Amino acid sequence: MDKQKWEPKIVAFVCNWCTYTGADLAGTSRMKYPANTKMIRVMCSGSIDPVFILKAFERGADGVLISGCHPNDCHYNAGNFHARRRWDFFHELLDFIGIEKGRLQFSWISASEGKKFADVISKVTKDIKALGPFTDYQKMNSEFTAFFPEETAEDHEVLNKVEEIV
Amino acid sequence: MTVRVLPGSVKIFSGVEYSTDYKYMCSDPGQNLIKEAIHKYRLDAIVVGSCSPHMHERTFRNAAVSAGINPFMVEIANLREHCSWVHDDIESSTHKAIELVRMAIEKVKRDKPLTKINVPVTKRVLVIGGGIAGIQAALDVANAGYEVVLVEKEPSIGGHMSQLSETFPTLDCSQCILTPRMVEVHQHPKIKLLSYSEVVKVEGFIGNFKVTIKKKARHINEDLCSGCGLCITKCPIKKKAYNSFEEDLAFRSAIYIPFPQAIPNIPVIDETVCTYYKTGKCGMCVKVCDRQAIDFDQKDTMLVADIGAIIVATGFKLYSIDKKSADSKYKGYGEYGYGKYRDVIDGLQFERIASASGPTSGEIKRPSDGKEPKKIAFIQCVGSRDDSKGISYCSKICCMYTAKQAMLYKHKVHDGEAYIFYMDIRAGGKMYEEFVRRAIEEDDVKYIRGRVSRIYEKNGKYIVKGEDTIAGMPVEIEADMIVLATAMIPQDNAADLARTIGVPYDKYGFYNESHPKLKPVESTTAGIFLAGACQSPKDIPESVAMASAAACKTIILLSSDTLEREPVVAKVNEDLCAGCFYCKKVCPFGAVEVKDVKDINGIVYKEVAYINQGVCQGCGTCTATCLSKSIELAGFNNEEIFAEIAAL
Amino acid sequence: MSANTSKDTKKLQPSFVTSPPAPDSCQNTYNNSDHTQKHTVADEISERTFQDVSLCYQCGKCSAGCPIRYYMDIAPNKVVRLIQLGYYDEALKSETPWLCAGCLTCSTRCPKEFDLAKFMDAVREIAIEKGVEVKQKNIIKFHQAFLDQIRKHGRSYEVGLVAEYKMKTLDLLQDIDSAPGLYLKGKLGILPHNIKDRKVIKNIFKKTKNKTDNRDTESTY
Amino acid sequence: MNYGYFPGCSQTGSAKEYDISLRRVIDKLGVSFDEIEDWSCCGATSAHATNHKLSTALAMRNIMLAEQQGMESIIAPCAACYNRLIMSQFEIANHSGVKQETEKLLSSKFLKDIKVFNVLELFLKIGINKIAENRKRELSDLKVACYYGCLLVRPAAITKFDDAEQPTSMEKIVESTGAHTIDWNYKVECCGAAHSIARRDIVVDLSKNIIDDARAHGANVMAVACPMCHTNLDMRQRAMRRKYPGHEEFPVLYLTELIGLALGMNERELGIDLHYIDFKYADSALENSIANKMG
Ligand SMILES: Cc1cc2nc3c(=O)[nH]c(=O)nc-3n(C[C@H](O)[C@H](O)[C@H](O)COP(=O)(O)OP(=O)(O)OC[C@H]3O[C@@H](n4cnc5c(N)ncnc54)[C@H](O)[C@@H]3O)c2cc1C
Ligand SMILES: Cc1cc2nc3c(=O)[nH]c(=O)nc-3n(C[C@H](O)[C@H](O)[C@H](O)COP(=O)(O)OP(=O)(O)OC[C@H]3O[C@@H](n4cnc5c(N)ncnc54)[C@H](O)[C@@H]3O)c2cc1C
Ligand code: SF4
Ligand code: SF4
Ligand code: SF4
Ligand code: SF4
Ligand code: SF4
Ligand code: SF4
Ligand code: SF4
Ligand code: SF4
Repeated sequence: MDKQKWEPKIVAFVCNWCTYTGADLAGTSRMKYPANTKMIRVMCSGSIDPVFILKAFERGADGVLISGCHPNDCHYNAGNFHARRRWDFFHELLDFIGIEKGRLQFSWISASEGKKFADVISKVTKDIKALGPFTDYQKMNSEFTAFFPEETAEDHEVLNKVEEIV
Repeated sequence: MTVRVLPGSVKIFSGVEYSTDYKYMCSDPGQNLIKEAIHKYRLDAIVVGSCSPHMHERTFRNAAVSAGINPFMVEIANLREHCSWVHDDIESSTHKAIELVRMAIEKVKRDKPLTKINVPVTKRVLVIGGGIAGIQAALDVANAGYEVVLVEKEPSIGGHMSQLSETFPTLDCSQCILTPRMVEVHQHPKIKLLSYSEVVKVEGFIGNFKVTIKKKARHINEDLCSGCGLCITKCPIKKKAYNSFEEDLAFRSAIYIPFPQAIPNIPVIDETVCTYYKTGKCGMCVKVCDRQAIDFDQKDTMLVADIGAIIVATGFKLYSIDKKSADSKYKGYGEYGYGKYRDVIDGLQFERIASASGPTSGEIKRPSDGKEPKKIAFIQCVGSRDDSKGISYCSKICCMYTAKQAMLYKHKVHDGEAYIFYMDIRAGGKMYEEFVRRAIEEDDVKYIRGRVSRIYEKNGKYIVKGEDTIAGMPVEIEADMIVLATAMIPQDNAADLARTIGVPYDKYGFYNESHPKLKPVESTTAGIFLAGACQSPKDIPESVAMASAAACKTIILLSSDTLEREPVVAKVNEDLCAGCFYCKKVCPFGAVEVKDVKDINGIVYKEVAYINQGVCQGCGTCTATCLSKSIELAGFNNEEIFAEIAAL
Repeated sequence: MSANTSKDTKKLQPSFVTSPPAPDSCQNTYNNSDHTQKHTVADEISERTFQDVSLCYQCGKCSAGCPIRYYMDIAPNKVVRLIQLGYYDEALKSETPWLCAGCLTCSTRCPKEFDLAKFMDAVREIAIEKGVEVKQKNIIKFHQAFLDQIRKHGRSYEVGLVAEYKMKTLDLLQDIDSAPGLYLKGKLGILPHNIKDRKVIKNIFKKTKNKTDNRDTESTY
Repeated sequence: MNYGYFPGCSQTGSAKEYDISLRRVIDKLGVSFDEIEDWSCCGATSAHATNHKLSTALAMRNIMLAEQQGMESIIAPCAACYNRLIMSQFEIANHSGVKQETEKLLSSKFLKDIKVFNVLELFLKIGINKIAENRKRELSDLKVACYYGCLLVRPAAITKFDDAEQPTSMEKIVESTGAHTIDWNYKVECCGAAHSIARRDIVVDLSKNIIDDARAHGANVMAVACPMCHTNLDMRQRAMRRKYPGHEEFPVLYLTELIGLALGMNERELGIDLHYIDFKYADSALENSIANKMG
């Protein structure tokens, strides 16, 4: 691949209520950011399954961004709380299976943070560019995907905590 | 971005039958273009590359419907806000636009037709709590023509407002404005008042709640009693129980009506002190009641009601400085004596003392010896804004009621001196700052900025050790009486009730609104609304405004016979479900239920998750949590999202 | 104490004050101060006390309950305020930290759970390091004398303490009513209790000696 | 039961009688101590007032010794020592780096958790009924103002044994001697301990307030559990009278002396005769109280 011409491919999973709307605002405000990122809209960052991310890497994404509402600002109260817990853990796991941590990034962008959205996309694009192309995706296969669901202990803990809070 | 090239580029993707472009797709001619294409090419799904779905998704779905295809077979590629407006580079943005359209195409190919969910609506509202907020909400809803069930845990409605003397910022008498409202509730043909009752169970979902209410035994037959009060005057047990309405500044008899204006005006027998329940003797009340209304054998009864919407208006409680148990999240004030000094009272006690109908008939007297205090100190922010005592928030109303009380004191004790120790004066409201200035300028109330460190008794006086942080001088005042503006905290059982009815609450126990700015009276549970001080500390004007808003929201809900909901809800594949119920634990709305799966013989062989479509809000948290991938969120299922990813 | 007063050192002041109306009398007493420095006195205090000075919301409850309040030049809460805003000179020169008896009344009652007693410890410590001239000389001399006893003997030796303190303060009469009494009652030993492992104590003193303290070793901290 | 004992410097000098009475009393109650060998000063007030690292290291040296000498817990009868020891332990446990730093200074490692008790905790552990059972005198004519001072119960979050504002444990102990206790306002007010020498004027004022409040609430004796408090409240009464000529003498006893009296020891045995303010628990009183009890 020609390093010069190579442009990273980035997938962003964003929640419908905050980040997606924040991106709309960036648009209506004509803020500029690189075109490398494509967004997949979900209802809540809590519904983003780690498998989605692995799939994205499998499909040759060089980086993945997850973004939802700010903590406490979740449209669904607790959804992004789950997301956060899950991601902390998943981030470690990613490192473990050999994908650089920097390829998966998180941010909390509210519907009114168009500027932040543009900044985050620019930053993520820059970061991923610096990491270079993700070439291991051919090696990835569903083994990883299968591997993930085993991690229940942590989830357990998270769930129990949630019970106390809700 | 070059729009021109798009139709040709996307045409080559598999499944695409037709593609075109138009300048204003959302305009009528644009919509007609879509409809014509659907007919002409017998399309079963469409992708619109346009502006944000938040803008025109509905427009295009309606167009699809009128052309005969399911509205959920429409996907929008956001080419304006997410592409053309944000990228300058023509080549890359055009490329991105094509990919966005492809993703939408891949998704729409897997979309399934969905139908909106219709749920019927029961046209009856439950109001929990009969303070001013509950009263206002009940009256508004009833006046709109809907039935209301008002549940109040105390023997009478009225809440805290019935205890107040005069109210800021106008200094009008609380009872005078409240009593007519209470009577109206009592007489309203659409309101069923269940006093001395509590909600014990809430099942169901928006439009279709089933609520179980426990009616506690008053030991009086409400249908027979005329409220003559003869039983009360004759009851020999007069001083065994503190009068909680009078904030323990007076006693009451074993059979009592909490206060003269009580609604309903029917007594209650306090089993814990009544001689009959102790020895089986007495029965004086029975003898004097010529209507045979006394019923010692009366038992608690359970009522079940079908309810369409719920308004929670359970109010607040005042923090007391008593020593708290070790496991309490609050701590008492040892430095102020843990409540051992009788003349160190709280705000509500002062309200009773200043109240014309109170234990002192409105004369300012101190509890220990009944003397008129010549020097009075008020201390603000007691409990509030105090991390170490467990309450970090500002109680919002105490600055105002303290100013009011100092004024009332000065109006009644002309030669008295009033000092207020404060940290900040928070008087944001119409005529509020003016009110505080009046206390300072006209009534000569002395405000001293600084938190008091200690109170102790010395020769019948109370030494208040403070610091004037503005002057930078220590201050010691020998006061005759001290009024603590203690914090407004949630009711004792606030968290329990929240769990019973299914509303979320914050770390203190106040109920959470759905959005702090734009949905302030909705709880996050559909069909449950909030009013008054159960949501956060509030004064009367705010409580009433919130109550009317909540009433209005329920009226909107009840105005249609059925509710239409977006079909974006989760559904469990029962064959796959392992019955681990992680989904149940994470669902923020309690939408997941346990369902028994039976074999042909009717024997339960496993339990699976079942999602109540009326309750589910479609967040999808459960889908990501389910390890066996047995839950799908309609419109955003894994297959659809994988397809989008695959289209990258 | 050595006075490091120097007219040309800049007065340490909050960055928002543009033209310092500083009269000569409150010129700064540091030898190494510069308000452009990144690591401020407030930062230093936060590090030593493990709590941020911004926690304090200036309610004054600490001062209201402080038993020594009436003897102080400025209220304890004001010392925190001065540090919060960057008026380090004024804070470090105040008598208040020196008069603070470390009784923890303030720390116990503070609604923000700010440990003010510990804060005062840090202010004193920094004042010493910066060589700020302290008005409460007797108190500082007492501390010096006390610690000298420990350094020398491993324990506090009351006769030595009083003797050294008297030497330092030249206040020979003050305790006259109690010391002889103590002798008579057999409560004061004439000889110090020396612990065995005095080396370790000396070592502790040496290693913890404040870096910027350049006064003679025998009577500093 | 066997405890490690950290007497503190004052106990070897001006508070000799505290040490004496404590040892006698617990001996009578069947408890003994092992004094920490080669203990050193905890650095109280002066060290932490001026140098936090020094302060922690000085205090923790003693904890380290106790650990090395196989002790599980330590009794620190001086409130100031007690406070320094537990505060230093707290620092080490809760703030990163402090432990390593201190270990380096002491060239040794902390391995165990040594529990430090003050004298109130000690008696509560021994059991106050033990005092009542062994009582030889009924001190019922004593009305005792229990003075905790500032450092015994603070900070409550760390000391964790009694209420910081309205403590009651000393009252419980004193009542087990048959004496009465009074409720008063200055239980936890500071006497200015640290300034006993350098700012005697302050100490005199503060201590006078404390004595006055005790007297005003009907006390005829005060019980203390700290040598610094005792110095200020007993020894400084002369200075008090110089400054406030109307000041009347007021006896101040160590808690241990009070218990000793109840257990039947006399003033000499307990070192009460070493106080500045005379306290003669006359034998007549003894007889009276016994007579009272019988009658
Ligand atoms: C000392 C003081 C002085 C004040 N002075 C003023 C003033 O001058 N002006 C002003 O505007 N505001 C004043 N206020 C504030 C005012 O009292 C409140 O704003 C108002 O009472 C809030 O009304 P509410 O209906 O939300 O709550 P509440 O008055 O607390 O009513 C709640 C009701 O719900 C009932 N309830 C609770 N739990 C349950 C349950 N589980 N089931 C059934 N029923 C339940 C309670 O019994 C109560 O009747 C003052 C407050 C205090 C403390
Ligand atoms: C600097 C600033 C910062 C703020 N920050 C916050 C914040 O962070 N959070 C927050 O909650 N609130 C904030 N607010 C407050 C918030 O702006 C207001 O609460 C809110 O805008 C009020 O909404 P409104 O609809 O009542 O009035 P407005 O927003 O004033 O809307 C009134 C509308 O009526 C129109 N209008 C006026 N007269 C007529 C007429 N005669 N005929 C027809 N139309 C008319 C006006 O053109 C206007 O569109 C802030 C306010 C200010 C000034
Ligand atoms: S971009 Fe959106 S708003 Fe504009 S014409 Fe197209 S569909 Fe309509
Ligand atoms: S119970 Fe009987 S006596 Fe009592 S108020 Fe009712 S009617 Fe009157
Ligand atoms: S039976 Fe009970 S309530 Fe009735 S009069 Fe007697 S004590 Fe009062
Ligand atoms: S309203 Fe006033 S008194 Fe009440 S907590 Fe807030 S600032 Fe304090
Ligand atoms: S998480 Fe999945 S497997 Fe577990 S109960 Fe819910 S649907 Fe069934
Ligand atoms: S989608 Fe959200 S609301 Fe619906 S059942 Fe799942 S977790 Fe609950
Ligand atoms: S009590 Fe605490 S918050 Fe209040 S002024 Fe003092 S240090 Fe600051
Ligand atoms: S620790 Fe110091 S500042 Fe705090 S109350 Fe005691 S003497 Fe005052």
